[in-house]
Amino acid sequence: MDSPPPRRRALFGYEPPPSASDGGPLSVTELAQRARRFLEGEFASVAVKGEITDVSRSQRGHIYFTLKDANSQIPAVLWEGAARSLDFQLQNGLEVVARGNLTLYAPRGRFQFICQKITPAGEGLLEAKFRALTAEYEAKGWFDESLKKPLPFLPRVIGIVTSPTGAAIHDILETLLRRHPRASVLLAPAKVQGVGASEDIARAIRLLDGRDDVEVLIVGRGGGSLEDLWAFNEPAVVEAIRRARTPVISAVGHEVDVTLADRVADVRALTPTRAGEVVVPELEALIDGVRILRDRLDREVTGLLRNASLTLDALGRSWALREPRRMVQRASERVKELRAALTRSLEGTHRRLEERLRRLDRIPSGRLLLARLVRARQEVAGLRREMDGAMRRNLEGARADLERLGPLLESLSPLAVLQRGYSITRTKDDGRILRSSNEAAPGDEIVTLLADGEIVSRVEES
Amino acid sequence: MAKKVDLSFEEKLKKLEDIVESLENGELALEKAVDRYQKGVRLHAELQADLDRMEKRVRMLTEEGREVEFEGAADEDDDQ
Amino acid sequence: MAKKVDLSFEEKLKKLEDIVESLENGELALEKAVDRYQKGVRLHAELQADLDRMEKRVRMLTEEGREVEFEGAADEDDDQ
Amino acid sequence: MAKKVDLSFEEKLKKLEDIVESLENGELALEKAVDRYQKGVRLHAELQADLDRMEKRVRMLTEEGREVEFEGAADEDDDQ
Amino acid sequence: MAKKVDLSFEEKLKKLEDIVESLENGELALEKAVDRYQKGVRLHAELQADLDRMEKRVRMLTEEGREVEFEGAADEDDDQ
Amino acid sequence: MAKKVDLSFEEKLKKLEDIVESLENGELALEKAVDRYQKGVRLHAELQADLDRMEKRVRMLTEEGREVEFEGAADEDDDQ
Amino acid sequence: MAKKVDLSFEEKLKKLEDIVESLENGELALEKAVDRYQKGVRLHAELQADLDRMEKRVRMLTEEGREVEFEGAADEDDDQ
Repeated sequence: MDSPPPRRRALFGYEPPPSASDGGPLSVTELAQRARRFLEGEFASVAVKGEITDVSRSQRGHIYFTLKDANSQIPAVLWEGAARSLDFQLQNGLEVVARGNLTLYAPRGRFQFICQKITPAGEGLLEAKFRALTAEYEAKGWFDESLKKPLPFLPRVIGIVTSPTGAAIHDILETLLRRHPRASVLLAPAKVQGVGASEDIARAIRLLDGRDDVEVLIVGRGGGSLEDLWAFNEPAVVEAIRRARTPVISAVGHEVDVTLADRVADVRALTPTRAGEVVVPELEALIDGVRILRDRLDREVTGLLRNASLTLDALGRSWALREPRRMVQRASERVKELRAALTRSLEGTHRRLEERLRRLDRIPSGRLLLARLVRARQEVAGLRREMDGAMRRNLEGARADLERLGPLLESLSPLAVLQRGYSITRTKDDGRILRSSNEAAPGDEIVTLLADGEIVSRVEES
Repeated sequence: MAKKVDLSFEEKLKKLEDIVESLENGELALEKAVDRYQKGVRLHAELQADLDRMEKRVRMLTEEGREVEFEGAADEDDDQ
Repeated sequence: MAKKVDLSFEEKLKKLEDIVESLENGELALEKAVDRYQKGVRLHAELQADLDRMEKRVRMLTEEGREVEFEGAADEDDDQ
Repeated sequence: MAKKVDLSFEEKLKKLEDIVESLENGELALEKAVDRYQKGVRLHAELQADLDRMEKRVRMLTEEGREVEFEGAADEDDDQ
Repeated sequence: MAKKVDLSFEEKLKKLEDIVESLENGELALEKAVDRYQKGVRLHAELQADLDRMEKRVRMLTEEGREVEFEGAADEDDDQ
Repeated sequence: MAKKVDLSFEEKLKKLEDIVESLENGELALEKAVDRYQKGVRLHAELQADLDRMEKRVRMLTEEGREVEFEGAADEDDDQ
Repeated sequence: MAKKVDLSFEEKLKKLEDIVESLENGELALEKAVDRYQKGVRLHAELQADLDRMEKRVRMLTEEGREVEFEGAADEDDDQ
């Protein structure tokens, strides 16, 4: 806020306060009374210009507030009586000219400005009315953000309420159609200035709002003075905007101009040109966007299907599914091997046993045993031969002995002489050899040995 | 207000974007993805149709409530 | 063959993958392997059919969309 | 011959292998060996029958699988 | 001859081998040797008969096995 | 003559050998020698008879064995 | 005369030899010599008879054995 440099002198003065009596120290009360008297005497009736702040209303209806400028502030009060006759609302930030007197409120040691009369500073009736209306609609909550309707993304028909001949319609259309060459616009012409303008604007708003095809409204005009723009502060317009079902874009004046229409509208465009920008998306970008979305869509679904197809193909190509016989074949080969091994192994066992048995085939031939029998037989026969021989030799030895002794005996026979005619006579009873005739008596039997035998005789005489 | 039983262009666009995004996330089951795709195609067609259906018209309501071509902006069109 | 209608493509695919993996591991008993194989072949056929159906559907939808596009946005066609 | 219906192919195969091994060890008494051999021959016949049955089944399934494949992915056929 | 039904082939074979060995050692009394020989002959005959019987059995089993094989895997037959 | 049935072939042979030896020694009284001889002759006869008996038995068994052999292992016969 | 029946052949032979020796000495009285001689002749005759008897017996026994031999081992005879 570009307020002028503070005029301190005007507010406080630089005159030093009257000095206390030169005697002893004053009591606080004494000092306060003396200060009050001084203030009330010095500032019995002054006008002060400042900004209102810290407004509060007591139960009795007094209004307490603070007057301030950039550097200083003074507490002030407007008694209930004066407050009742106020034709505008005291609200914070309001620049006012207050007329009244200054006093000291001893219990607090604070001085206070007692307002007798207060008027808005430097503004006319319109400003005050604007403030009053602003306050009123604010109190009603019509400006609340929560009430703001969103703008349609792509309105079928854009309703415009403005003067068909003003700069605004030109600016709006230019921007709008540049962005969206196929936009559909319905202009409801209205007086935007002067007597009956607000009603005209309100009527046009209601007219467009009543149509099904209009999806957004632009209400506005070009810049101007407060008076020029005043129709947009009128309750008729504010209420028409507020009550419209269709979202409303306000585009009134220039950036610095704020009307109630701006505040109540769903979207405030700083200028009519801006309104042309916010009301529609760029058609080309839109088409591109839609096409890109479609492309992405196609690409994605194609990709998904291709991936699925590839996965499925890969699975289909896996040997597990493609050559299932392999799993059976492996088993089949194993079974065949086992079959061969089975036969082989048993044949092996059989052959081994057969060989073992064949080695034992000597048994049935009995050769061994027969040979042994032959040997035994030979042995037996040999023994027999030996035995026979030995026996024969025994007998032969005996015979040889006998045959040797026979002739020997014979040769030694004392009877050999008998061959030559000698004989030997012996007694028969005792065999005694008779050497003398008297050895035998008649009657004795005698045996005469001759060469070839014996003769037995009886002795006749001797 | 029941006039927009069919979704607005913006809603359809948003839906299409959601569909594309969900497809791009790659977390959808294939059948669901195809369903979505179908929905997407339909939405795309509608959006396309919506855009196609649009036609530049600048009109003005007369005091009698008639619609007349608004000449005031006709010349602006040529510049574009 | 249509017994598991409620299984999604992905679930079936997962099943098929599991089957193929188990078959390739070669650790299954032969009879079980043959059973699995049968299941696998059936699943593969089902999946193929599913995929074909979906592909056909997508193809039709793709055509559909493009036609609409041709109709309405003939000039856009060159960029594509 | 169908007495051990509940044995799996592998179990039978294992049995047959054990039989062959025990026969190859040559430590079995001949009579036992012949009994084993008989058992082995029976097992072998069973295994063969099992294999044939499974092979037939697999062949049928393979045909089935191929048909489905050809049907659905006729254009893929050239790569294969 | 069927007195020692409970002896296995191998046991009989062992016995026979012992007999042969003892006969070959020549340390047996002749009569004992003849007795042994008789025993040996009988054992040999039994063994031979056992072996023949078993061979016949194995041959039958083998035939049986082959038939099964021929039946089920007719195309495999060339490799055999 | 049947008094020493319990003597084995070998014992009898030994006796015979003893007899032969004692006869060859020539130390026996002749009559004793003759007695021994007689004994020897008897032993010889017995041994002879034993041998005959055993041989006959072996030969019979051999025939028997051959027959069994011919029956069961006819082809083995050539090696013998 | 039969008093010395219990004398063995050898004893008798000894006696005969003694007789011969005593006769050779020539110192014997005739009677004694004749007696001896006579005794010698008798002994000789006895011995002769004994020997004949024994020889006959042996011959008989030998024959006996041979016959047995011929009977039982007729074929073995050729090898001998």
